[in-house]
Amino acid sequence: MAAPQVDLSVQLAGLTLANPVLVASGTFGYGTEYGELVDVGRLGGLCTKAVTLHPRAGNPPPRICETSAGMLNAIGLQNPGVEVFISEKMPALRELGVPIIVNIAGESVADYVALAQRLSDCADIAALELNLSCPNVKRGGMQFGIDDELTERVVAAVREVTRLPLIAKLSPNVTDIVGIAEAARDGGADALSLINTLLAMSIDIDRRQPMLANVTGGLSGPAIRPVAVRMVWEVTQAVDLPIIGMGGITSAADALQFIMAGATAVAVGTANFVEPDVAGRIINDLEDFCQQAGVARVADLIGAAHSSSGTEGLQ
Amino acid sequence: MAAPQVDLSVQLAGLTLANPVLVASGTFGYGTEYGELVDVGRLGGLCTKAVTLHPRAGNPPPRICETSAGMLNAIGLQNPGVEVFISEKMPALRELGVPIIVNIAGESVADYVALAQRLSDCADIAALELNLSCPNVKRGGMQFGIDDELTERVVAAVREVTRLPLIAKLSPNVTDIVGIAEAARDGGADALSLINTLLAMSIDIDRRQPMLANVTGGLSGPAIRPVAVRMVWEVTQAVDLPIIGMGGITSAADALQFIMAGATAVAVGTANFVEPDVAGRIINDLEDFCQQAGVARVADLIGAAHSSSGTEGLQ
Amino acid sequence: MALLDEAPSMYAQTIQLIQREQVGPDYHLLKFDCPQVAAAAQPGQFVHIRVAAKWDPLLRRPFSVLRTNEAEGSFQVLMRTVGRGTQMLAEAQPSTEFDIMGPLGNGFALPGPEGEAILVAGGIGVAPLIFLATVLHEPESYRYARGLFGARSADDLCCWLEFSGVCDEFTAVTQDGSAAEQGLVTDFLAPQLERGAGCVYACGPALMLAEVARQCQGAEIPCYASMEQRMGCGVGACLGCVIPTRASGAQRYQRVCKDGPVFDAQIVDWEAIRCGCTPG
Amino acid sequence: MALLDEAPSMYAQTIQLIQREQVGPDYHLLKFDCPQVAAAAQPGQFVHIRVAAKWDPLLRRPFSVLRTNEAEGSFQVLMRTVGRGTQMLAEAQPSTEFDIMGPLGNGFALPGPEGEAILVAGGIGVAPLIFLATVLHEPESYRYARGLFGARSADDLCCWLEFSGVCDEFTAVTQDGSAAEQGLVTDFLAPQLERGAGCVYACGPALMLAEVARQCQGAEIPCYASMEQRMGCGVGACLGCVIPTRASGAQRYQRVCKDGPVFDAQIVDWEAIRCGCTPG
Ligand SMILES: Cc1cc2nc3c(=O)[nH]c(=O)nc-3n(C[C@H](O)[C@H](O)[C@H](O)COP(=O)(O)OP(=O)(O)OC[C@H]3O[C@@H](n4cnc5c(N)ncnc54)[C@H](O)[C@@H]3O)c2cc1C
Ligand SMILES: Cc1cc2nc3c(=O)[nH]c(=O)nc-3n(C[C@H](O)[C@H](O)[C@H](O)COP(=O)(O)OP(=O)(O)OC[C@H]3O[C@@H](n4cnc5c(N)ncnc54)[C@H](O)[C@@H]3O)c2cc1C
Ligand SMILES: Cc1cc2nc3c(=O)[nH]c(=O)nc-3n(C[C@H](O)[C@H](O)[C@H](O)COP(=O)(O)O)c2cc1C
Ligand SMILES: Cc1cc2nc3c(=O)[nH]c(=O)nc-3n(C[C@H](O)[C@H](O)[C@H](O)COP(=O)(O)O)c2cc1C
Ligand code: FES
Ligand code: FES
Repeated sequence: MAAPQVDLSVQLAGLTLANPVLVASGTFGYGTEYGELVDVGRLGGLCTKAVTLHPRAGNPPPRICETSAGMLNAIGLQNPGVEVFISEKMPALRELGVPIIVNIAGESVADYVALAQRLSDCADIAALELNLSCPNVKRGGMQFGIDDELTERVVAAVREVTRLPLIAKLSPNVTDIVGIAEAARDGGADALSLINTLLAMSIDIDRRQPMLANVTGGLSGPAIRPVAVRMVWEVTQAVDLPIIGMGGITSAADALQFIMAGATAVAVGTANFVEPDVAGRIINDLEDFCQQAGVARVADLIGAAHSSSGTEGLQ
Repeated sequence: MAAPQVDLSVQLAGLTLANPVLVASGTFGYGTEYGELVDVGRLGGLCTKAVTLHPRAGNPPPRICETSAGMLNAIGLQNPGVEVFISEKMPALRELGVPIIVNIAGESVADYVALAQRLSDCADIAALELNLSCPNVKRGGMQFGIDDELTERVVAAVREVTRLPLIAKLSPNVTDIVGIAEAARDGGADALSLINTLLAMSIDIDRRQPMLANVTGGLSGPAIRPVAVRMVWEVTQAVDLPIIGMGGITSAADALQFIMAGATAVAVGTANFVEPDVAGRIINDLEDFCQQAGVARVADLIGAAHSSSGTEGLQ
Repeated sequence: MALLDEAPSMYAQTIQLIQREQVGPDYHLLKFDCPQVAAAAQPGQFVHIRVAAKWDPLLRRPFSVLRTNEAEGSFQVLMRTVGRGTQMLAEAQPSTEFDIMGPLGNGFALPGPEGEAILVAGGIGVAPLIFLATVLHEPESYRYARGLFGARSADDLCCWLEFSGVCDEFTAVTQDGSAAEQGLVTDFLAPQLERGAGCVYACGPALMLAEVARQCQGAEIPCYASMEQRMGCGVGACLGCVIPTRASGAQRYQRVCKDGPVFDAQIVDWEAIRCGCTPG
Repeated sequence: MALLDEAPSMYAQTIQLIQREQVGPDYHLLKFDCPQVAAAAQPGQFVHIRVAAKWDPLLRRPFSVLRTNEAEGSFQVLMRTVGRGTQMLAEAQPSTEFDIMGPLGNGFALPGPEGEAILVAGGIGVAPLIFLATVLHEPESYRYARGLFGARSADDLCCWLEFSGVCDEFTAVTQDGSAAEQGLVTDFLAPQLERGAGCVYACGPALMLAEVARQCQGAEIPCYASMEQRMGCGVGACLGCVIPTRASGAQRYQRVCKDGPVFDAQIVDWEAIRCGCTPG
């Protein structure tokens, strides 16, 4: 008996992705760093490292350190700026043949608007991901993503100047993720990325100083997965926008948690550092899972865990 | 050469603790469950499972599940209520000969006040820990700890009715932990406990439903340590109250991260489940560390990582 | 010692795996060197094993004691490989050291002198019942024991020879008919109950236990069920492992690790359990 | 392939540890079976090893290639045990499989035909310099090589015989005087520089490298330093492993894994590095 064909494609913000597995911003460079170790063409999509209006040197080292089932980073948005990005990085990205989602970060609403305008002129960009949530820069970054008015304002301003699909990437470092997600929707976002890193730190007890020169950094990796799944779950219930779920994904089982919690697609971040072709493995295993479970379209699993209700307790 | 004596004692909210290592609320029952596996008398102190005004059945099972370097719990404050606590649990707790910190939880300000009043009449309670941060109950719990006005109000109301030292236990599920800490201080707290669990969830992909009957639960264990250290660090800089640091402590090295970040004492939680005598091991290793580092009093290490400033970056 | 919440003697120590034997596609017999548990463990009690020396996987894993050998100072568990922790144990080399806590839990109440015992095992639930049957088989604690053992397929009828060897009567059942009788083990219980019995002991999947309990209640024969739940501490401190019960009418949650794992089937709230509070 | 960010050939694969030899209290020589790295690796390049098959410890660990054996299809690393990952490797049994990526990084630029080479190693930094000296020792790429090797104590002068064996001249130094000359390796560099040299190669602690760079600048002799930094991806994607440089005047951060690990000492911002941006 030939295994039935599984339809892995998903629709997201007007895009059709061949499969729901992307690589997350900042963890896959500009698409070529892993060389031949990864068959990039198989990815559902690629989110670039954040691009800013002007070049940025980033934070001083040490910028990363390992923690239990996770890592901290405080890269500080090192990037060559949007002009160099367009002239030197986009040509290679274009050749990869997968949807390119450009992650943009600004210090002000005007920065985001200028970036969106500039990138709207550039061919072959599938969508913009507004990084409202970088915990590692002094100005801008997370400051937007923790305030619902600012979130709505920046998304709305960008919405006015571009026809590209807009994905708002939210910070988990908030009391009420649903409120922020609603603000992004009200501003006109077509989709949400959940979650960026958790603000965290580690101390080198021998040197009696923080492990990172930046003192704090963003926690990513398997450690944060349960927080991310919870946020996807909560937002799915309240906001009718497709979600790209991420945070600690290392396997198809992890990816399925996000999809069943309500994510339309997922992004693999930190795991790329450990296993460069992890996304390819996940795509294969997702297909196998669907085949074995008799699921014809992976899209049928989106939000699947919401249907059953919790057990009633005593009292 | 005889190793020099290390002074492990610390002062916290008017109490002198023989050493800075406590066991965290909800992870050590009422002090007797581990039987002879633990020499409870060596602990710096013991925080009881949360006590409520009336008995509570708690949440339906499954209540826990394992995650990467962590676990979720949604116990839902199962406890026999304050009267049974006083008549049946306090006698044994009293015998342990260590400071007993009673963790209290309410659904309203009036509940907290009534609990504090009742427990103030009971001998041999060293302090009250106000659980403003339980993520696993529908009413009360975290609702207090994510709102600074409510935090201040409940702490102030309890302050009026008791002379016991008051420790406010804060929720990490907030945008601005410093604001909440300031509110607790303004309400009259003598110390802060940081942190309770992170709101999180896991999905059973085979059953396509949440792993916990309660859907969401609190994430604890090594996974959350970097978030906890960061919060202790931030609060230390802004609020002049002693802090009991907790979240993922499994070793003296972990405990020292909290102490160097600014905590006066630490509490071991989830690790007790894996290694019942982990607190005893940490106390021994803390002493060794101090000896080897030539530190005469562990209290000298409180906040030690704040003195050195971060490296200056480019731009 | 009355203060210690009636803690029976339990030990936490680092012990050696001394023998590992594969006894089915997914099953291993593990033998550990541990005189304390060997001397103290009662049928139905369990050990809580830390599968990794480090903090990943984080939590301990509970396993019933299958048998003890006091002379040798060893005990065994029968383990089914289902996930990460059991996989690690299945691959452990003899002489590897593990941290264990045990024996934990209450164990089976031995039957009164009257009547025969019926032991109903489902799948891996056979482990504590083999221990119980072994004790009932000994001259000083002898009771006539009838064993019923059901499993999905022949592969899962693991250790059935060991089980039948210590029962006076024995019936095996597979769901797919790949060995012995075909059907559910509970299909074969009614005739046993009709013959009368002093007590029924059961261990297996929750739905099987619920059905055994229902039939026993109908037949008015006491029934003890050994329950499973995901565990944290294993000693009653975390309240993580509860099941719903209705002891003396009032509904409440009781701890599998401390108030169980063996429960009087009459007090278990089987309705609530059918709604899905068992580990997955 | 010009699109690939000038990626040199690198491989990711699962390979076997074929030999493990303890060569000092904290040091091990590890030999892996891997024809690709054996054929491709250049002195100064490194491999990025996943120490656990699971996700804990999470990140890979970088190690310089010590030597390759193309005929056998193997390569070696010299490893100092410092923390969790190296501890796990130090305990790994031959035939254990590891995921590796490599060879990574740029490697040392070979010296021009003029002048002798000075190789300055500090502690475990000797590893890539042994590889370099081995290549300089081969007839087809021969250069006269003077080796300087400093370490804390005799125990840390690990593999000094291997190093001296491939150098034409050799000086060893320990800080505590427990073997060879007493002092810092940099105390013995000045006379070497005075004799003139075509190029200096250095690997070791950051402060040692800073001092070597300072002296070489004074002597106007080119110097290449192999740098360390905590690494994420190992291939230039995460920007986690940077050090401060001032190439053509402008200050910026460059990646140790991709733009290095070998840097022209002139462009490294040693001032900033002295302030403490090296791994701890
Ligand atoms: C009192 C008791 C006695 C048991 N006796 C045996 C025995 O004799 N032989 C045997 O093979 N198994 C027994 N089990 C089940 C055994 O504990 C689980 O199969 C095992 O914990 C699975 O671990 P894992 O890492 O392979 O699975 P994973 O699914 O990776 O485990 C994840 C988490 O869920 C928990 N978990 C998963 N399945 C179960 C389960 N069925 N019951 C409780 N917790 C679970 C694990 O302990 C762990 O915390 C017993 C369980 C209990 C509660
Ligand atoms: C290019 C390069 C080449 C190296 N070559 C060798 C070699 O040939 N032999 C050798 O013994 N060591 C070498 N090192 C250092 C080696 O990578 C570390 O000692 C090792 O990663 C420590 O891992 P751990 O788990 O034992 O320590 P832990 O302290 O537990 O590691 C925690 C984290 O910090 C990182 N880390 C710790 N120390 C260092 C360090 N000195 N440099 C970079 N990252 C570090 C680890 O990779 C890990 O991510 C090299 C480092 C680099 C960057
Ligand atoms: C080294 C590193 C750099 C990152 N840079 C960015 C970035 O530039 N823009 C962004 O939106 N997110 C960035 N992130 C966040 C990731 O895209 C992702 O949201 C987060 O790491 C959680 O996923 P993970 O746990 O799978 O890594 C970065 C993460 C890491 C680890
Ligand atoms: C099973 C369990 C039950 C808990 N119950 C309580 C509680 O009743 N009151 C409370 O304030 N905190 C409770 N906590 C939170 C812990 O006291 C602690 O703040 C948290 O687990 C973080 O520490 P850890 O990572 O060391 O476990 C509980 C934690 C766990 C795991
Ligand atoms: S496992 Fe902790 S109470 Fe049972
Ligand atoms: S380790 Fe990722 S850029 Fe160097």
